[in-house]
Amino acid sequence: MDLGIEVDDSRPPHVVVAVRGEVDIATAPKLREKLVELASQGAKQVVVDLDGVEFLDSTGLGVLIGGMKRLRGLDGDLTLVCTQPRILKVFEITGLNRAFTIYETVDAALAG
Amino acid sequence: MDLGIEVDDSRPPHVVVAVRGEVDIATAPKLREKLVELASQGAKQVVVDLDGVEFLDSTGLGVLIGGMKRLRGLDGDLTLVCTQPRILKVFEITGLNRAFTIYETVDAALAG
Amino acid sequence: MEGAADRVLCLEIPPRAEFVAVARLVVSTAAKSRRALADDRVADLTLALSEACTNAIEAHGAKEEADRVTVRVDEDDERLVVTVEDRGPGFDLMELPTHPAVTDPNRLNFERGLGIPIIRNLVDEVTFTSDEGGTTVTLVLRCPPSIAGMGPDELLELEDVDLEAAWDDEVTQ
Amino acid sequence: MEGAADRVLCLEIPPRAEFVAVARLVVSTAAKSRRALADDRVADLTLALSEACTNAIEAHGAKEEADRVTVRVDEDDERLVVTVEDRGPGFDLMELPTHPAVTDPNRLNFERGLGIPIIRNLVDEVTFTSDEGGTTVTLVLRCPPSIAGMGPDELLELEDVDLEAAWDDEVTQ
Ligand SMILES: Nc1ncnc2c1ncn2[C@@H]1O[C@H](COP(=O)(O)OP(=O)(O)O)[C@@H](O)[C@H]1O
Ligand SMILES: Nc1ncnc2c1ncn2[C@@H]1O[C@H](COP(=O)(O)OP(=O)(O)O)[C@@H](O)[C@H]1O
Repeated sequence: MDLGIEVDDSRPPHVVVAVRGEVDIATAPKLREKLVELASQGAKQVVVDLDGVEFLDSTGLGVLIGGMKRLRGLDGDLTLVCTQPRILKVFEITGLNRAFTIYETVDAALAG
Repeated sequence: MDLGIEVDDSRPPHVVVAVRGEVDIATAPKLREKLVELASQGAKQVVVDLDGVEFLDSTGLGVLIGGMKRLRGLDGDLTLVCTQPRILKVFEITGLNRAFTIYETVDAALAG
Repeated sequence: MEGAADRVLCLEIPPRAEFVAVARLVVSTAAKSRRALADDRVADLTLALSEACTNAIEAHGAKEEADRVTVRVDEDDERLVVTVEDRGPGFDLMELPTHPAVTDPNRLNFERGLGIPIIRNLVDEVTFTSDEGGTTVTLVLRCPPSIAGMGPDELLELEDVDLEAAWDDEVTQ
Repeated sequence: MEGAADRVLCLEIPPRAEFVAVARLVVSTAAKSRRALADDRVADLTLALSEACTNAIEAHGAKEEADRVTVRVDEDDERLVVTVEDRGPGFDLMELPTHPAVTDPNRLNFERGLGIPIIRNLVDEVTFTSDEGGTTVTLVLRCPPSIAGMGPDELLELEDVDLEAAWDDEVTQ
């Protein structure tokens, strides 16, 4: 049950964080640490790619909300890439699909 | 916990059966059925590629023994491809590494 | 759960984060094996269970309590019932803070409080029973009876591995 | 298991093939979370457990019994102890058929009888207790005490998600 996190900072000002695996109470701290690290290194536009995520619950949502809040406070933003119906559903039932900008591809997120 | 089975019969007289996932009491029947089907279709030299297997227990060993026995009875053989120490250990502690021919690559199995 | 329900399965885990994934696998395997459920409904139940387990484990952390959290799956003809029981400090559902709407920018100051709304949305019924001795959350999924005509014995027989017989019967040359 | 052993975890499953994988995940997660064990030893224990569970489930099939199979994990300072208990017909370890050596071509006529030798090879101790009421298999792994200084509470606290605090403390610009 390990969470895979890959960071691609080759396309500034964006940093793409691709997440793989299950995001829950056991693994969300790892994602949070990565977002904290990126924000403290000065990253502004962070794109979190959730298409490799098999499971996401409210703990994961909390980490994403925290990341978005922090980056917006630094004049940046955190946007998402997600096409999986199961994961999109978690955003929809919490209404968070209206708080986050959710793209269908990484390219769209980089362009948007 | 699904067992992935891919059959490649493009290199006669060999048929390569690539197995992915966990082979246990729940999934071994699926592998057995595939080997039964291949034998009844006339396959003689069956190479079972275990390098995608994450777990194998005595039920899986039983299916492989059964397959080898049957194919040898038809003047064929069942050989294995396996390099993973965890899976090789199961053959070693049962002594079955001496009953099976185990190759390091599919190419070696096709040549051998 | 009252009435003629049968125990499918029981899991007692330490209140530790890494066991939530275990509970998910246990419950989703039980649901799939016992009921003819669409994958989506199994996923809904699994997410609701994950939220309930997470809360149970967090409750133990707050109370510094090393007791077990118990997850049970029961069923009857109409329902699959998942129960999560903890020995945490309990809470009052009526006293939970209400958060700003998600469209309100202030909502982003709250990263918590999403679990129970998610649970309510995903299962057909949810009951919280809580006092200082702990909390029991009961998740109910209404669904057709157990997989038709297949009791545990019959299913097992189908999957039983009689290798000799299989080879001898099925392969004829 | 006698002595001052602590229950880590308990799982009761129906005697169905698909639950063996569940039992493996439960036991390997428990072993990793409680003891400082090399990956290889966790894998050894998991394989031994899988063999014992498979036998337990097959035993129920033979007896057409819908009772639960129970998997428990206990620990003390020196040992991790995994117990698999079934309500099958029982068996006599002394009466098991002996198979030809694996190098003997006749060995290939036997596809079974590999589970118990595998168990014996992988764990430090194994005990079988069996009568007509069922069988209990006890697997013992000798290993260093629980992860040093980390009780369940302390571990949980490390992993507890206090999102607000984390962001406010750690990010300074
Ligand atoms: N099992 C429980 N034991 C004690 N308190 C609980 C339990 N479940 C929920 N709560 C309380 O209800 C609050 C809201 O829960 P929830 O909606 O799941 O959001 P979150 O867990 O993210 O705060 C929790 O913060 C906690 O105070
Ligand atoms: N829990 C059990 N209940 C009843 N019989 C058992 C049990 N475990 C093992 N046995 C008996 O011992 C035999 C040998 O077991 P094992 O070495 O695991 O090989 P296999 O299960 O492949 O036959 C089984 O075939 C069965 O007859």
